[in-house]
Amino acid sequence: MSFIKEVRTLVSENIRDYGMYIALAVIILTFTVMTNGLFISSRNISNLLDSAGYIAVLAVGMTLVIVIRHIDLSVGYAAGFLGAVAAILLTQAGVSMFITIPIILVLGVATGLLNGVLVAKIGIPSFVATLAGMLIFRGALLQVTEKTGTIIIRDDMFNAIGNGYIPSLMEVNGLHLLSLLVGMVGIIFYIYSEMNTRKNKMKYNFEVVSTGIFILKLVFVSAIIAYVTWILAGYNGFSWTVIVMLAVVLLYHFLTTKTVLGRHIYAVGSNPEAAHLSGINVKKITYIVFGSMGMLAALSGILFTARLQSATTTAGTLFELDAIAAAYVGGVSSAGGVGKVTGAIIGAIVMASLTNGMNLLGVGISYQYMIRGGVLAGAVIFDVMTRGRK
Amino acid sequence: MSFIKEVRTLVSENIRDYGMYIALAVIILTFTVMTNGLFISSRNISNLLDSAGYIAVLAVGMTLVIVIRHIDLSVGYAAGFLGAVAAILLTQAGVSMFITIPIILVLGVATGLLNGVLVAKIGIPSFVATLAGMLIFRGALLQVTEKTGTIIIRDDMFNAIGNGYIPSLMEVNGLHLLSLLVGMVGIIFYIYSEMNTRKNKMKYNFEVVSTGIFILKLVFVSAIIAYVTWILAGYNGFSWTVIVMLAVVLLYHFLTTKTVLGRHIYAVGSNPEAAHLSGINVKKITYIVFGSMGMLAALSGILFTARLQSATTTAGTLFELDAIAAAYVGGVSSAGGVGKVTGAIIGAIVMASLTNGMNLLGVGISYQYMIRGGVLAGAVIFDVMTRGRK
Amino acid sequence: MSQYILEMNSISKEFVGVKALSNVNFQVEKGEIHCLIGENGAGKSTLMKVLSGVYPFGTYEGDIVYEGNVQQFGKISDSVKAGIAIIYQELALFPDLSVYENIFTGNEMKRGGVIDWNETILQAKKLLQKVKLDVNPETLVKDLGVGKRQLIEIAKALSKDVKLLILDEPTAALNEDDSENLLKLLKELKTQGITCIMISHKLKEVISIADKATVLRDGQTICTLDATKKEVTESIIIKNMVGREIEDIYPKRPKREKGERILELHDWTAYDPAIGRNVVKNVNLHVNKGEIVGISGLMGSGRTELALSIFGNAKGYKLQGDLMLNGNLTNLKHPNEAIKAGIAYVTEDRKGDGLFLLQDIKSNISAANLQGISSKGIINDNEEIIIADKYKKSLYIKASSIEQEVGKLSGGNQQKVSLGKWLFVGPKLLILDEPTRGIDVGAKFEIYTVMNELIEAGMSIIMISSELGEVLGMSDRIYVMAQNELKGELTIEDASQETIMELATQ
Amino acid sequence: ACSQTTGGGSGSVDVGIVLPTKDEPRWVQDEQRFKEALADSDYTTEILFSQGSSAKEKENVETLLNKGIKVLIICPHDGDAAAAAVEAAKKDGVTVISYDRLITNTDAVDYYVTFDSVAVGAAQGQYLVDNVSGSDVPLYLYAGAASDNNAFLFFEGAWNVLQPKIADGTFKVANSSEAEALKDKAMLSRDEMSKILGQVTTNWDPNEAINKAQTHLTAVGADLKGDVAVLAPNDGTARSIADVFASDGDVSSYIVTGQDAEKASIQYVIDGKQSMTVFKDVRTLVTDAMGMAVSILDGDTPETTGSYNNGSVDVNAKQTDVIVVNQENVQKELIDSGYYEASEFEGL
Ligand SMILES: Nc1ncnc2c1ncn2[C@@H]1O[C@H](COP(=O)(O)OP(=O)(O)OP(=O)(O)O)[C@@H](O)[C@H]1O
Ligand SMILES: Nc1ncnc2c1ncn2[C@@H]1O[C@H](COP(=O)(O)OP(=O)(O)OP(=O)(O)O)[C@@H](O)[C@H]1O
Ligand SMILES: [Mg+2]
Ligand SMILES: [Mg+2]
Repeated sequence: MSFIKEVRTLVSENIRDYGMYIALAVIILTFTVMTNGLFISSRNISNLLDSAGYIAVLAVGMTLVIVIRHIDLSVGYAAGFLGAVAAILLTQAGVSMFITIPIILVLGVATGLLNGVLVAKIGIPSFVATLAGMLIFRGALLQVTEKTGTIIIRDDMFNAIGNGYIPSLMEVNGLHLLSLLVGMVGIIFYIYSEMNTRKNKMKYNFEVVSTGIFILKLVFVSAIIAYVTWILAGYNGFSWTVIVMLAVVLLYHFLTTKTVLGRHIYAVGSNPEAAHLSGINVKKITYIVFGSMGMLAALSGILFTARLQSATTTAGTLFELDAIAAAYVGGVSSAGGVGKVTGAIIGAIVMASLTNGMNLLGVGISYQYMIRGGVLAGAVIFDVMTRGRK
Repeated sequence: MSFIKEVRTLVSENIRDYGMYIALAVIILTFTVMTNGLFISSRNISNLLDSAGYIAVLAVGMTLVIVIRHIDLSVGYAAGFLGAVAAILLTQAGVSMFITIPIILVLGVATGLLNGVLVAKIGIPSFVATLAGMLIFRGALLQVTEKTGTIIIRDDMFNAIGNGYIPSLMEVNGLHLLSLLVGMVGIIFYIYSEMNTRKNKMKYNFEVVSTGIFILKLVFVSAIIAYVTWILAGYNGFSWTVIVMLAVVLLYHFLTTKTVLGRHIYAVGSNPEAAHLSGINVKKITYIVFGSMGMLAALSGILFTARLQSATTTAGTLFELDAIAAAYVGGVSSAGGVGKVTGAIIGAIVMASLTNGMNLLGVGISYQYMIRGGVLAGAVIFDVMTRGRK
Repeated sequence: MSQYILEMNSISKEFVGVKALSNVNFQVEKGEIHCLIGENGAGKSTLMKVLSGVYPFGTYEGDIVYEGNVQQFGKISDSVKAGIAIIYQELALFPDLSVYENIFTGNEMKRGGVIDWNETILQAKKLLQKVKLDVNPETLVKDLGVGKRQLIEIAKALSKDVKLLILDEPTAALNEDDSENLLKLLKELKTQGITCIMISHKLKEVISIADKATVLRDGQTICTLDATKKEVTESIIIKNMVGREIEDIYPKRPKREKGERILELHDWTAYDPAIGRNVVKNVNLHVNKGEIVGISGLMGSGRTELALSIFGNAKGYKLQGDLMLNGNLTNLKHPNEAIKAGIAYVTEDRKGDGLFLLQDIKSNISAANLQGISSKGIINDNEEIIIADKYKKSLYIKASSIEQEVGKLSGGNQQKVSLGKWLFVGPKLLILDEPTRGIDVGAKFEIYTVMNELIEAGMSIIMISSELGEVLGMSDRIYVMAQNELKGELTIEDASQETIMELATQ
Repeated sequence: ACSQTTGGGSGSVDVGIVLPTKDEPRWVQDEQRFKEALADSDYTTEILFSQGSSAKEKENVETLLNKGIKVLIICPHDGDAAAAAVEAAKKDGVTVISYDRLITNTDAVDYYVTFDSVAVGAAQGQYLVDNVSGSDVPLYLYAGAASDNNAFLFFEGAWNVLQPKIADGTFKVANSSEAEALKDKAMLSRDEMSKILGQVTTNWDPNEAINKAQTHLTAVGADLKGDVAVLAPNDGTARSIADVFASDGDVSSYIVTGQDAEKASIQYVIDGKQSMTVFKDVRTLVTDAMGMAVSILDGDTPETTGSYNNGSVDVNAKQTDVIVVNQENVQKELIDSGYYEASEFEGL
């Protein structure tokens, strides 16, 4: 009785945070029913996550940019351009991928910092500064691919980032062992860290949820991880793209929730004046956020290039709008200071699920655009409504 | 002596306002020299202005949207979609162009108002609301052109809006008489209105510039009008596109500088709180500005469709970014409250001149993108610097 | 017919959690100048906003009877049409527009929607002459100082066909001459039959100009004083305004030995490039360990700027003069350097630049000293909770939990969160800017108690305050500022309302 | 920066060339070949790109007209929408050569040199028909952008050949319910085609092609795998689709078409990852187009081999046959003919 009441309070208090998970669940359920379960098949889920990867990574960076009340329109072509540079390094210059990737990431940071300087130091509105950047990167992409057209990459290791899966080690009943292990480690890590947090809280004599609820939560989340792992293990196991995506989310989740830097970012977004008077270097934070965006654009470019096993002349077209849409669906607010990186990933997966599900159903392309527009508007309307602001 | 001093003071006081005109003059001069005068030939100038038309019209509306601190990303595909609807009405439904055009303009206002409601009433950030609109219009455009693909328009009168010229009446030394007359009327109107303003000011005992300066200004501006007229009259005379563009600028210039509505728009942009406290209905102004943007998007769609004599499936792609770039080059500020419609037109002409001049010079497309990006960034940096803000 | 142009009967107005007005009655006679006085947060501005339709009919209780009719203003333009013009405390001007446009925005000189600019400029000039402001009407408002902006607001009000003019602290930012001009202007308007309600904290002004004065306290009408009955005097006003014995509000603390000097300013001048003039001029002051130094003065006298210039030059002024911390010449270039040097600054505008309103109490408290709860850049959430809980208890913050959003707290509790944030930095010198503005009596008392505890613990405090009672009740020493300069220093023994006001209005 | 002009930035130009976009490698090839063909010509030319915009295309034509061209060689982005541009040229007395893609519904086109887009599609379809055996072979259809008229032309050509074989049960359409529903219809209306394209469009985007291919392979049962045939519209999407099909364990073999003979795809053909590509020997087309231009400039009448009706007039045309390149003839057609260098590929 009091248990049910506790659940109810918890849910009603956090409805807004869960809104997007619920939306995702609804979308998954709808498509699963409409496709007779095909949507939720191992293979489809695996493909879906892979196809969301390069946008999800951008959406994480974009969320932070929007949190500090800016926007970055240049990331699409920046990703395309940096991907092409990676391809050139790998093929024409014959640089190893272990050197290429760091170089590209550093280049990404540099381009991001340039945006940061234009915005924070010179004071150009980020919209225009990055619009100019978008044109420049587009020209640069055409420039570097002009001689060769599409650049094919034959480095299997590099291509695996976008197409490959972690080794299987051994198959157990058609399930990939290493992936199962990864999932298990994830669950153990999750349970351990939750228990640890709880133990610590109790040590401090803080209020914690009742044991029943706690176990319920552990079981629920573990079951989801286990289910996703099981699904993925049933196809080819975890893809490298999913691993990269998970790594980025975990890293950025940690950065934004546990570190001083993360707090400073949200403080700047929430109230730049107050942040300044609290001794936070607002310009520095702006540089860091744009720099991180640049790095993630580079990573997105790498993922995309590897996925196509080649650098194309139009790589990156409109990625920025997809990333922005994902970030907004994920609950970021342009009023600043609100938005989670986990939301960005969910937003990217929601948008990818829509595309994927509609493709499975054979929905015509014109309706696909309209439905995606509608979902984007709907998500933000829901967000604004539940936030209870005008 | 005091005359020269007066000129000098006037120039130094208004450097920011003239910056964009100077930039345009520099661009024109550079290209003229580099192309051995080809750039400034009658025909090229006529083509250049025609090619700027459909963006210039959007830029005017976008300037006002940015003035009230919003943005509209949906206008590109809205223009494309409405142009396609116009084509369908003209061809498949056989509606006369004199009925079609008003219908399309009204539809444009309706779509704009929808954006306005989402932004002002529901409170969605304009960036997302119109991003969703962009997706929806893109789908709608594909939808309506699905059956036919590109829709060819055979209505010569309609096509003349984008390709035709005002009748010549008679050629005088190879110059088109009616166009010369239009130019002359323009000059007379200009001189009359300036004299009138001056007379009025003197009647009110206001300070006016000295007679010398006044005459200098009259002569200078008249000469420019005369020169442009002469140039255009030497080819085919004024095109309908130029006439439409002039009409839009004159109308919006009048609206923004002379009417209550115009001042209220700037007041809302400058300080929405204060506007509210001054009894201005901020929501209503937002609706009006978005509604006008929608109408201009429709007009842009009409111009574009008439120019191509057909509605294509990709019409409108990226118009919004061109319009935004033109508005910013034209000196609008996203901090709100600052920006002139004349600036927007000049911005659109600057961007069109760049493309045209670089085409004449045979500059490669990749460099063209980069140079346009650079000019956009440069224009805004100049603006920010001269405004002396951080 | 009644002689009242305005009667406000039993007006009540509630904000979420705050009862700003309860059963206020307020009558104004035709053609008089009626002053509305009371402490910060007494509800003066709110009452006027109810009158002008900012808070439209239906959002308040009670009746507004204006010119004999019950009025139900649904929006601001309704009250304007009725001839009521109001000049708000936070100026409502358009910085990017010219003076003449500002004057006539919302009330354009027009013919069929088209503006007659010549007529506009002409009228603007006349109005500017009327308010004795000598500026070119084509100047942009952002290029003008606050004083001139105030006069433009008045010109704007006069541009309407005004019968009842309301001014909310119009002279707060004006210097002596400008204030006097303004008061003369009001008297002139009175002769033209314009009724005037003026809110002011400057008692001298009130005494010199008011025909009547109504005192508000804690959202209630206390009394209406009549000048013809010689009731409008300083002592009567203060008695009614404060309404309680000072000993009750200001907790005593034991006298302490004078400690060493921890802060000294010599010929300290700050030039603000954004507005193009000195905002602090030639200030010499010092603060000893373990004392509360009060800085008093009228609004706009430059006290906030002085604090900001000390606090790591937060607004980027051009500084001259020396700042010594513990006897060492120091140069602080950013608030974080000031924080490291042991200075903390609690801003006067807690919502605008003090707090992160969308974040919870604990993140706000830890915001300025995350280092204190983290190792190697990683935050220890549990420590944060401990700290936040500690300040919640020691500062008597009333909230359901430390996870409550700060934006949803009442003003007093917000102020305590703001204070907690800075106490957690562990400063040696705490600058409090208007620490009790808009805070109820109980909360005030709690804040004063905390201040005393801090002094006991060896901290020093600079308290900037416009409330004389607070300055007198809490300070060990008092500096008085006016027109961006220090006009004098008073020991607590020499200080009285009169001596302070004398210096402040110099 | 004036890399595309052989006549100097400002001097007058004799032949203007407008190509659709630099974003697709195909047109970069054309640019390259034009430059080579012009190296020893007396006439000056200039090449401009329209970047997928009919409006920019029109601006380009106007610019070239300003520069006094006498012959315009134009490959329209959109054959219908280009009418306005060439009509302007016609008014100036410029001879218009429609290059590769026909400009439709206008009388302002003088000549047409072409590989014939419909024929390209037909060659793709024919290759599939020739290389399958048995019946009920799963057929995966893909197409270009639903917003691109050329995508419809390619698809139309392929459908003309494939449809009878679908109807008679040789093929079974695996990934489009709309195509399945229309399988007995030989001539599709634009509307019907767009229903199919809406489902199988790649938007000319290799990434979209991957998404679609993966989805389709997920959606079908094992009965629609095994030995399959894939109609891929061009090389960029063909490679992506081939990669996806190659990675599916249930697909024992696949035949996939292509178009444009991009270097990257030639490598795929050599490696056996892509079955064929339709090689359009751009050199022939360029030579034909330039030959026509030169004879016009010289005052002669160019040779033509037939005519195409563009909906308004019959346009004299010279058609160049497309060459189907697969693993067997790749050496002969592309390397021996000197189109590409052998050193550009591995494993020949
Ligand atoms: N918009 C609002 N939301 C919530 N509370 C408000 C709001 N506006 C005012 N208050 C509260 O109402 C009370 C009265 O405020 P008001 O501004 O009327 O005071 P005042 O007498 O004008 O003070 P001051 O002298 O500082 O201007 C204060 O407690 C204030 O915090
Ligand atoms: N934005 C501005 N533009 C022009 N002058 C300004 C501006 N802000 C403040 N000032 C001027 O700076 C001086 C100091 O103002 P400030 O409000 O800091 O004083 P204060 O003593 O802290 O008053 P308060 O009681 O409001 O805290 C005043 O003379 C004011 O007119
Ligand atoms: Mg007030
Ligand atoms: Mg202050």
